[in-house]
Amino acid sequence: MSRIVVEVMPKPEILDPLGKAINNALPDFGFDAFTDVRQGKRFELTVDGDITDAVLAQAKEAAEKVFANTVVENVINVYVADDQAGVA
Amino acid sequence: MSRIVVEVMPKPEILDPLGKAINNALPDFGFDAFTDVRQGKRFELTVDGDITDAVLAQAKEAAEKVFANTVVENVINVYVADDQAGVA
Amino acid sequence: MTTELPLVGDYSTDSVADSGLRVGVAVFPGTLGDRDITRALTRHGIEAVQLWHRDTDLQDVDAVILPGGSSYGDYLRPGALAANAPLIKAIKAGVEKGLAVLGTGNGFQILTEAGLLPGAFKMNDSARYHNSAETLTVANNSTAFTKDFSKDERIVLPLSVGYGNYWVDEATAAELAENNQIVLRYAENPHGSTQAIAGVANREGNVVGLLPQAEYAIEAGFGPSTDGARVFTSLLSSLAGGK
Amino acid sequence: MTDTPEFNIDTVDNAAGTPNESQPWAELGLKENEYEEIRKILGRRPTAGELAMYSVMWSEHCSYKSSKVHLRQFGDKVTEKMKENMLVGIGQNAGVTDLGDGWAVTFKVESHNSPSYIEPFQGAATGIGGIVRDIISMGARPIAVLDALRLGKIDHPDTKRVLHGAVAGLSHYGNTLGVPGIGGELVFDSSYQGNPLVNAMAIGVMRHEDIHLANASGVGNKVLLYGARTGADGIGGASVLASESFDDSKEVERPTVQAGDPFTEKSLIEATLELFSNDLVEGIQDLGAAGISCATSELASNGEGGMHIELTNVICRDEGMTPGEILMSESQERMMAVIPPQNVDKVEGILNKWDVEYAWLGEVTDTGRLIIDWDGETIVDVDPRTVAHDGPVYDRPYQRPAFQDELQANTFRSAVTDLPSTGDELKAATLDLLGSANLCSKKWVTDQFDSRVQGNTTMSAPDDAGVVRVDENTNMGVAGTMDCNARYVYLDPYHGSQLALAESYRNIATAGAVPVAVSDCLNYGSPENPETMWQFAESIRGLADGCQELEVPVTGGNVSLYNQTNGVDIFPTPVIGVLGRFDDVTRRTESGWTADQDGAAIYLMGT
Ligand SMILES: Nc1ncnc2c1ncn2[C@@H]1O[C@H](COP(=O)(O)OP(=O)(O)O)[C@@H](O)[C@H]1O
Repeated sequence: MSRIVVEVMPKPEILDPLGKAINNALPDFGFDAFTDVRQGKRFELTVDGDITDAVLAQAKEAAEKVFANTVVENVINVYVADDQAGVA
Repeated sequence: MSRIVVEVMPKPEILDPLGKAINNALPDFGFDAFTDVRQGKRFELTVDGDITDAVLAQAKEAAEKVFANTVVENVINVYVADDQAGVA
Repeated sequence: MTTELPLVGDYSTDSVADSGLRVGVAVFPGTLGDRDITRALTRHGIEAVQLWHRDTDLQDVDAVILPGGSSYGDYLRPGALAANAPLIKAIKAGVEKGLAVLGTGNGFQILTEAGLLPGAFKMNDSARYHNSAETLTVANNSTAFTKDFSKDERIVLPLSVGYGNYWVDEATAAELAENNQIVLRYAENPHGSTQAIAGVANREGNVVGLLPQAEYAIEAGFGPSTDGARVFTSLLSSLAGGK
Repeated sequence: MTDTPEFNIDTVDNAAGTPNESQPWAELGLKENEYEEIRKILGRRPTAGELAMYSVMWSEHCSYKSSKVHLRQFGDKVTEKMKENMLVGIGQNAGVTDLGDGWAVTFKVESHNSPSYIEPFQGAATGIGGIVRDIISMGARPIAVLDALRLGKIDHPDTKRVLHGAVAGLSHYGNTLGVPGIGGELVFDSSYQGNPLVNAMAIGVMRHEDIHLANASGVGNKVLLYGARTGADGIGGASVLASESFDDSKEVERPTVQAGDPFTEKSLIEATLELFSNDLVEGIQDLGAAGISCATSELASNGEGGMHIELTNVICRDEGMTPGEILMSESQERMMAVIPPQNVDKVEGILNKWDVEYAWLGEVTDTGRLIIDWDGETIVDVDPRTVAHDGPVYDRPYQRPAFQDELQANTFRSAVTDLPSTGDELKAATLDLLGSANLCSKKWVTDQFDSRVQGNTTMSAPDDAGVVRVDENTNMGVAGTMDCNARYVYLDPYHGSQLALAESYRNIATAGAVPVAVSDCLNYGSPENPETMWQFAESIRGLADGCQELEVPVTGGNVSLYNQTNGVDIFPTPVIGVLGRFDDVTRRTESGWTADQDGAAIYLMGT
């Protein structure tokens, strides 16, 4: 069993209400080091067996077609997880 | 300007309805390579200036206290973004 | 395969003349508004034909409506997981041939995710779900669903949405305006939509998405106005004309 | 299903042969006398699976062991007139009331207090999910929800977390499900700081012939488990969550909470209603607290008394779950039904259509025993009544609190000397009141609920009652409210509870409906404290007397005890839901005056 990670972020020019809300709340919790927060998505896809080039290609295509809406989001990364991340 | 990335995933033992629904819909889109999907969050925190140990420590603390709801989610990674990811 | 869903009332059409028209009502898992669209159609003498998401046969309907609600629970993004259902593929083929299609609420979101309408929906600026009644202006009264409104008329429709922030880039927005594709605009832009857009049409004008839901404003006492009824009378007159 | 995991299975034979093995009954929340009682019932020590079942089913939350003796009054103080419209009374998942023309309505209030403190979003969300499943298991389509919230002081740092989380959770679940939110309550008081209350009420309607009960009858009928997979979430929650209080001195305990999946629940509703409308179901039960333990034992003991299931047939979300864990799991969005064998194919067709997963677990028998096998070996062999209905009953001592006299003497007049008297002072006082947390507009909360979905809502927030139409041909419909002023109850539990009832009743009446039934959610501190028990007993006495006086029956409800922090109880809070009936909902009366009523006379009625 292996895992592929897909990372999606809102496009830089798009206002991100969730990130903004968190950013506004941070000082309440005593955190003042950050000037901006943006919230994106992280997907872990499980694959039975090994990850072939064909499977990775499918993940990349799915990332653009399903996991992200490329009108407002960018796929910033699709990669095979090392065990560590996979287990987490 | 630098960036810190915080990655959060639903705890393995907690139901992830989002991942489940995505997984069930993938075949409609012609993707059949994946046996499971889990959806988590990815945050990018912007820091004015360089990332010191103190700032990174703050990010780690904020990850546990604000970015993740540790009742149902795990912080799986907090790291300084290389330029590449930062820009995306 | 056709679905049968029990209705709360029997919407007897005794008092309404049967138009002979048949309109498809798309049902995805998680769709909430199928019964409400059915009620609105029936009250206007239009037969509602349930179209199940796995069907590929549009059953010769005269138009299709994608109701509101939370297809697939709005998981991933509203409309995203419904956008490639077999039924959507059939609807796309129908649209090519000029079929009139309306998406209301979540139905509009499905149409954008399916690429049948431009743009995308983001979370409300408030980052919260919001239930309200909105004053709108009718920007385009030439579609099959807005014919009975006057241009620039101010109307009131209900809006219940968490991802109600319609977004298109500036270039596309200009193009939409130029091609008369903007159908409805908010008087006060509640969730931050580009150019206060509440409804758009495709370039050909046969696919329309309206985020406020006309089906909850068709009967006095059960909604903030009865302005929504005219979406259905519009459909009636435009389709009957073609019959 | 993966291969059956290997465990050291504690079979019935093994239990009989190893009588002295020590068992974690205390950790599971059982008292020594209760454990002894279980051994007596079985004539041997319980197996691990049996111990799991008894411990969750005999918890306060599931067994009502401290409240039963008092709740009886709701049945005892019922007149013939009150029974007139009652189709199903207390004892089933929810009571059912006749609405005429072949229509019936069911409604009930439930609490989800502790989970909502630990994880406000999921706790509140799953509260809606649970109460809605109670309603559908009666055969009804849910047509409205209401919620009553009690939170700590508005300016306390933790209140924000609980408030926003709970409201977002309620809104997310209810809106995704497509059940209109038509009302509720929101009260801030430091009494609830470490123990907020999240009570939810659901209303459903059905035709008389669609009423379903939680009975496993018909020997040979199949036992079906359908909906979400069974996961290792909320295990032990039923007993642990409801019987242990939180203590600031140690880090808050965080037992695994359950995540709600409203999308799955929506498919579950549609599939279940389709099963009902095709007349395929013999008996049905939702899975809530105590999961499969509760569903199997309740279904079996309500029916002919026997059931035989194979537990490895349960579809699990997590690998390696032990039989005890599967029996105790509180995974949401699951239902259990009893299906005649000839209907199996049709049932599978409907569940497949809605993409709802299912498993056939076993069948109804006439042995009078609930037998659960694990891979063919018997791990549970009990009389289901001893699990579900004949649990311990405590008539706990109660006594009027020592502080009650002083409390009652401490009146407003004795405390405040400089009452406002001039016009300006009165104006300032009025504005202060209108701007206070408990009286100001709740619009920012109610705006997060979709009040119009289903198209039949004709009144909701900010009006006194929510009103929805039931029959579109006649405009017959129902009204619902939830109310309680816990300060009055604290001052005088008997009369204070009657005031809560009266307030809810009045809200229905002023909306223009005829009150027809009551459902209550009784939130109190520890029943082991005699002074708390007195508050509880007095409240019920007051409510039962009040209902008799008003001639409306209590058709259901819920008891939530052990609501306390560091040994300090919350205010006694009996939240009262009242349901009203309209001949014609278009005659409902909104609260408040509008500009077009300029010149109308204003009357103040009552004493
Ligand atoms: N406060 C109460 N007033 C009246 N009936 C109650 C009250 N609390 C519980 N009941 C009734 O007792 C029965 C069992 O309660 P129920 O909530 O169904 O148990 P469970 O927690 O297993 O769902 C139900 O019929 C319920 O309506």
